[in-house]
Amino acid sequence: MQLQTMAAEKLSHAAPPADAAIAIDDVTLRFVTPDGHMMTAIRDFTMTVARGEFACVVGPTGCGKSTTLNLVTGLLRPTTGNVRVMGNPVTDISRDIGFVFQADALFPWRSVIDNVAAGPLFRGTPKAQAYDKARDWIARVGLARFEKHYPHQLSGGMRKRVALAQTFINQPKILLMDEPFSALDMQTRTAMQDELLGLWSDQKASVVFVTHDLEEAVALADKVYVLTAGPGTVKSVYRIDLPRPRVMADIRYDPKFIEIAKVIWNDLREEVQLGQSQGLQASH
Amino acid sequence: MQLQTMAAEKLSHAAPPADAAIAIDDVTLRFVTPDGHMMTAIRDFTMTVARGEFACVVGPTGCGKSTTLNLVTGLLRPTTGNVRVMGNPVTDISRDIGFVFQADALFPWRSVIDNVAAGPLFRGTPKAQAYDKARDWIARVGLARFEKHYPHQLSGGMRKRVALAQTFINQPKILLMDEPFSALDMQTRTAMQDELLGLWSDQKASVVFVTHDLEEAVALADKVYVLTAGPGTVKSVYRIDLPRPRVMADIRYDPKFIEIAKVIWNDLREEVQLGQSQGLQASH
Amino acid sequence: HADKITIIVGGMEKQIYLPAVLTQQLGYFKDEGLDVELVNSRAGVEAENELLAGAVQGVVGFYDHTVDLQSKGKYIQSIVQFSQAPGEVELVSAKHPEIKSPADFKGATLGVTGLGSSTDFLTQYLAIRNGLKQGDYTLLPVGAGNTFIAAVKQDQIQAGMTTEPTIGQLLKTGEASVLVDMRTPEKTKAALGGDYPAASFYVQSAWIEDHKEEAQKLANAFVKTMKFIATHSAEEIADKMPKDYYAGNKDLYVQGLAGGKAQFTPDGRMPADGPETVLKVLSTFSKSLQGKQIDLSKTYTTAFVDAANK
Amino acid sequence: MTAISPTEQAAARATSIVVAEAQARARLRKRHTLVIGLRLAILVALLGLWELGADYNIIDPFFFASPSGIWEQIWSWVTEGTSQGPLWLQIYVTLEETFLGFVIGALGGIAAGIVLGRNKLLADVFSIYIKIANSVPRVVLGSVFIIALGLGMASKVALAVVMVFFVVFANAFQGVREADRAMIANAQILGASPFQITTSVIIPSAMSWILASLHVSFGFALVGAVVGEFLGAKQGMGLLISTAQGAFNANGVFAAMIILAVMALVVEFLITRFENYVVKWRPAPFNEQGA
Amino acid sequence: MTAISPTEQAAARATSIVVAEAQARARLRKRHTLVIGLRLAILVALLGLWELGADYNIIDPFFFASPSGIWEQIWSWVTEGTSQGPLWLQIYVTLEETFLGFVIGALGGIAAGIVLGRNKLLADVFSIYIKIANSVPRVVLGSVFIIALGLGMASKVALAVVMVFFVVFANAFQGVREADRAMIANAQILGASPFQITTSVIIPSAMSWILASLHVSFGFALVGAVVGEFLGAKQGMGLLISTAQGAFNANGVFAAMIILAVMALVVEFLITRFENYVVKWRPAPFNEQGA
Ligand SMILES: Nc1ncnc2c1ncn2[C@@H]1O[C@H](COP(=O)(O)OP(=O)(O)OP(=O)(O)O)[C@@H](O)[C@H]1O
Ligand SMILES: Nc1ncnc2c1ncn2[C@@H]1O[C@H](COP(=O)(O)OP(=O)(O)OP(=O)(O)O)[C@@H](O)[C@H]1O
Ligand SMILES: [Mg+2]
Ligand SMILES: [Mg+2]
Repeated sequence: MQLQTMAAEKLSHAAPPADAAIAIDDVTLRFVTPDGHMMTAIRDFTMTVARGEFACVVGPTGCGKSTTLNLVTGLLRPTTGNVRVMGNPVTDISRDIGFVFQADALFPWRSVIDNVAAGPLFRGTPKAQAYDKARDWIARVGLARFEKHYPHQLSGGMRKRVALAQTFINQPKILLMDEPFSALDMQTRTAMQDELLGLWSDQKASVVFVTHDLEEAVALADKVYVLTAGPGTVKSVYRIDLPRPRVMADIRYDPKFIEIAKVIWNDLREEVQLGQSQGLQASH
Repeated sequence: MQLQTMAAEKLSHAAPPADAAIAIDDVTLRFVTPDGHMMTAIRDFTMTVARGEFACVVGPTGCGKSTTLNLVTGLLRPTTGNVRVMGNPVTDISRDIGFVFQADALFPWRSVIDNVAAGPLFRGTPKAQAYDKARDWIARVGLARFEKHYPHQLSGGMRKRVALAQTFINQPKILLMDEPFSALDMQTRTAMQDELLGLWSDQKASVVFVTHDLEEAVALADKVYVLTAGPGTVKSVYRIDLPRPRVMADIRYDPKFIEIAKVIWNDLREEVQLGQSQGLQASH
Repeated sequence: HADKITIIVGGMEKQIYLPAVLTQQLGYFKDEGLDVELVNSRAGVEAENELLAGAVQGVVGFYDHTVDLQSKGKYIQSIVQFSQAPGEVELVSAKHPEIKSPADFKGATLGVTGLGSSTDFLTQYLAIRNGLKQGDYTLLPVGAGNTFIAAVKQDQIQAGMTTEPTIGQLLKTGEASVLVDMRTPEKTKAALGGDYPAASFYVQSAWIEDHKEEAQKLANAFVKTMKFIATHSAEEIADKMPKDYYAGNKDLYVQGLAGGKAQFTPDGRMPADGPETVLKVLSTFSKSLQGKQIDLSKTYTTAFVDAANK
Repeated sequence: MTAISPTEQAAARATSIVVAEAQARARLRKRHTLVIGLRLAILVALLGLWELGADYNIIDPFFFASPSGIWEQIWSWVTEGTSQGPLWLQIYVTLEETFLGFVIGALGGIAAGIVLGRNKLLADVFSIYIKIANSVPRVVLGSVFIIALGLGMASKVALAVVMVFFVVFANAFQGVREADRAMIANAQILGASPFQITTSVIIPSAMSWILASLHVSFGFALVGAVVGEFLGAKQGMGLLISTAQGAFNANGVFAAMIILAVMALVVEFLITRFENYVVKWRPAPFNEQGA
Repeated sequence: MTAISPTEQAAARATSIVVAEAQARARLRKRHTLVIGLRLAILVALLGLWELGADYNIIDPFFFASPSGIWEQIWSWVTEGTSQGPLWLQIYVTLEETFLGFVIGALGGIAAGIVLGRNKLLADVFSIYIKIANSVPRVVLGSVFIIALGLGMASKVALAVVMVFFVVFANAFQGVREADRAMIANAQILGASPFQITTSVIIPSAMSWILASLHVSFGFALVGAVVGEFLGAKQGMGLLISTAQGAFNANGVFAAMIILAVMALVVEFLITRFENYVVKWRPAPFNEQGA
């Protein structure tokens, strides 16, 4: 395979520039395990997302993708190394960030519309305006009929869409998404991807998008990070040079797309297999 | 397209035979909505899974797939119509069933091994034996290193794998799975699919498998149910005649497979689009 | 070996019930071969209920309960009479020098320990004897001790009836002065028109029937104590009492005891006209006594004391 | 069997749904009747046994009263008033004290629970003092309050407050600590200030904790007020009980307690109403769910 | 800048992690010291103010005692014993009553909470009677218990039981009702019998509810036992308080209360130990998490 002819260009690691939207610099994070030992979740992790850049993160399950996002939001603190957002060290949970959690984090006591309107209301938008905006976003994610439902009255995919609307409505400058579309059917997923790309280009937002779907990653991203198994660190970074705007429904048939996906896939597969054999090894 | 030349054969609706493993007969289920009205989740729903059959269910998000599984387990009761499992009407929650919930339902106060051993212990297996079995299944889902971790110390994909082990260990005769693999990366997913097929053919189990991944559905199933949007009902049923045993890593490149997937995909797409426009319509 | 005898004392640390603990301290129960256990219960009702329920054998409490209970068809008898005066004092707050006698109670709020208690009846009796009507004054139940003192300080009561050591405490600080003293037989006669037997040892009438021997032994012990009190100074008596009962201020305790020692009968015998006075006081105010015939001779017996004194 | 046209079929289906739903409603109504019936049956059985026991002197009515005697007592209080004035006045006085104590204690408990629950350092430092305060016997506190606050309403209210405070505090505190961390994080990221997090995440998620404590603590407030009246009062149910006790009037004691119980039930009903309103978002357990 | 070889780099990294972790541990230790320091500071400040207030007669030591007086009293009890016998005997008696009452009340409350929480019909029928029972003033109950059970230990234990029962019941009941329905369903499907569901899903998920109520209710049990001793006893801390009150010995009253508080704290410490053991699976809140 000739990397140079390809749109995917493998980048080398380097200390992140000061003006990056997100800069994770040589971070290690360790958790205390139940038996009192320390377990390294990610190690020597360096990652930079420039302003307005769309980065995707792929890697075997349990490699530290969610942990990385939690570091950026300030929900977790690195053991060593440091994390900067918009040039400032992360000390507290930032309001400039939008975060779609991997698990459900809707407010169960609020109806769909109250959940979606929460962000604007928290930020001081007048009530009427906040609800108008919320209604608009609920319609965009296709849940207009379910405005008054409570989360437990929705299906899994519907709840995820409420979470998306809840985040998108704030039009964050930095958008972190942890497997946001995995509970959606293909068609809805495509619609959401288009919505996301629209938002991203309108807002000049910086996005970190975690997914298991490599094709999705390649279709959306400017840059794909492939993480290693075990204690996660960056294995390789690919720059995706497919032209924009991209139309989700068509891009998958683009031969360039297929080629890129194949290259990254081979890279990733090694890791995943490694991760599995690690899991199996320790079983003895 | 010539349906007759294809391995996918569209079946006509008919009252389910008495000896089916699962027989849902003309069921309608309605929920009370927040404003006090009734909302039909599924209507006139008829579905039969023969003993030892592997059925997949696909359909747009919110169409009633999870609801259908809940009917089979006895967690929900039909408003009209009736549901039979192994020929007996469903009156209580059955122990013959294995159910992988869509959302997380692990016991947070139990470590991974205690979670997995729960089923055998509940069923009276001696402790040592139950734990041996549990250790075996934990290794099979690749989590041997995490035996002593609590669920909150695992990543999303790892939790899902614990849930799979928890269900598989009981070797249920009837296996219901609600999007079990959507949080897993491709490689892990393939491994789990193989594990599932092995279990299914060993146990002569009857499986109902809900997924958004049509290819997954076709690759695994004997029979694919396509549901309609809105109040869900069965739109069409396809019999998948691909030869067994199927190897997950290869089957996707089988031209017959691709053809079948395409046919069902067209059928499904209509529904999904309908579902979306329904959602949008009501927004005005 | 004697059976255990349990006696409830309506406040072991109270000077008016001092003979009970003193007997124990002096070892007179043991001398009689009795195994006596004293139980403290400051709420009077509990004691009577227990006695009636048969859980305890005797109670050290106010004699008037025997009269009151008879009106309800329950028979209990005083077998040793500790005091011939109530030991109560009507105190008047220093803030109200205009109250010079119970006749000035008009419009005042008077403190009593509880409604329906002896202090209630005595206070009302004092007022009526001094020409007032019910309704001319208000009664306020304030308990005894700290809460009584606080009520005086906060001017919630202008006068009130209480016992030692509350009396001594208020006199010491000068926040109240004595209006009517009922700690000695003479002063009680003057105030109430007769002896007023108060602290006594009583038992169920039915119990006496089958426990004559024990009753006699108990009477012997108590009478010995009454004699001890009569023949010793307040200081000597105080020395015999547990330290906690005067907690750091022994002088005040001794002073109070010196002032109130005269209330105790020298021989445990019921004063001759005492029961009538009690009945008179009670029947004036107690609803349950109205229209009931009380046989006073069934409320006490001097048989045991007489034998003990031989 | 005759052929049925699709429209007829649809109509038949619609009808069968309506029928099924009507049946479900009827089942609900029947269950309600059953519950009320069972409650009454138990009540009648208890009272009957009590009365019989009293009649045959197995339960000594001198100590434990008897239903008929209690009823006569209540009736006489209602028609003739009590020795301290009309019955409703006693109820009113006690209810006022209880209510004030309940509200102050509950609000204080909730506030303290939230503040300490949200701030680990404060919790570590102060919770030990709250534990100490909770071990102080209320009867002793009662006399301290009378000394400090006088014999008026204040001391009874204070006693009711200390009965309520600790229960509500303990639950509010734990409820706050239990609030889902992902939900708090989500609110924070959505832009909520600490105050907004408190009002829109912490309080709703601690709500069922707080409500559980309110259920039990209204009874406690009542107990506090009554004990306060026991220690010294001019009016109130506590005084009524204390007077009846002093007069060996068991019927009076039990009658007053029954009146207290009715007061508690009325308030309990109101709290349940409030609860149903507040937690209407809550999913029904699977086994109780049905169209 | 000089070039560093990869091994050196790795070694440097490992060192920096060790350093970071040591720092984290040091921070934890520092915080612990801070908490203890603040607690002590508050205690000293309170006692100092109290003593000063008593010295200058702003706080009347006649009513409210003074720290030095209290200390003398405790010392004299320790060295010379109380009027009722040695101090440790009083403590032992009260502690025994409290403990029995606490254990019985808590177990009863938990059992009743679980049974009613698991069975809607029973709950609908019986919870109204529990509410009624909870509104009965404990002081009155005290007299009833004394009549029914005598003046021995039983009546104090019974009083402690009724103080504890309702709080624990209310929480256990609600805790059971709050158990996640998906988790119950999962257990059921995995093959758990109703009893197994109760022991392995319901109880663990209601555990933090139950523990919260245990924290507050040990203090209540203590209060119940002391009130019982107030009403009639020959031994125990309640009698000590009652005697001290009767003798205007404010120091004695407060000294006894402080002894009670210490007893409560010791048990509280044990409960907290148990709690930490039981809920060790619980995730730390995000903001308190740190390697
Ligand atoms: N609180 C914790 N305590 C201990 N270990 C933890 C904790 N949280 C996460 N981990 C560990 O950190 C590692 C990375 O977890 P993370 O959730 O970041 O994975 P992930 O890449 O998001 O996986 P997935 O694709 O399955 O969501 C896992 O091995 C997990 O077990
Ligand atoms: N408790 C409830 N009350 C009211 N409506 C409900 C309730 N539970 C589910 N529904 C509705 O029933 C419909 C079907 O839900 P279901 O969860 O079965 O969808 P699904 O096919 O599993 O979707 P997904 O793919 O997103 O998981 C949805 O419209 C949902 O809003
Ligand atoms: Mg993750
Ligand atoms: Mg679903």
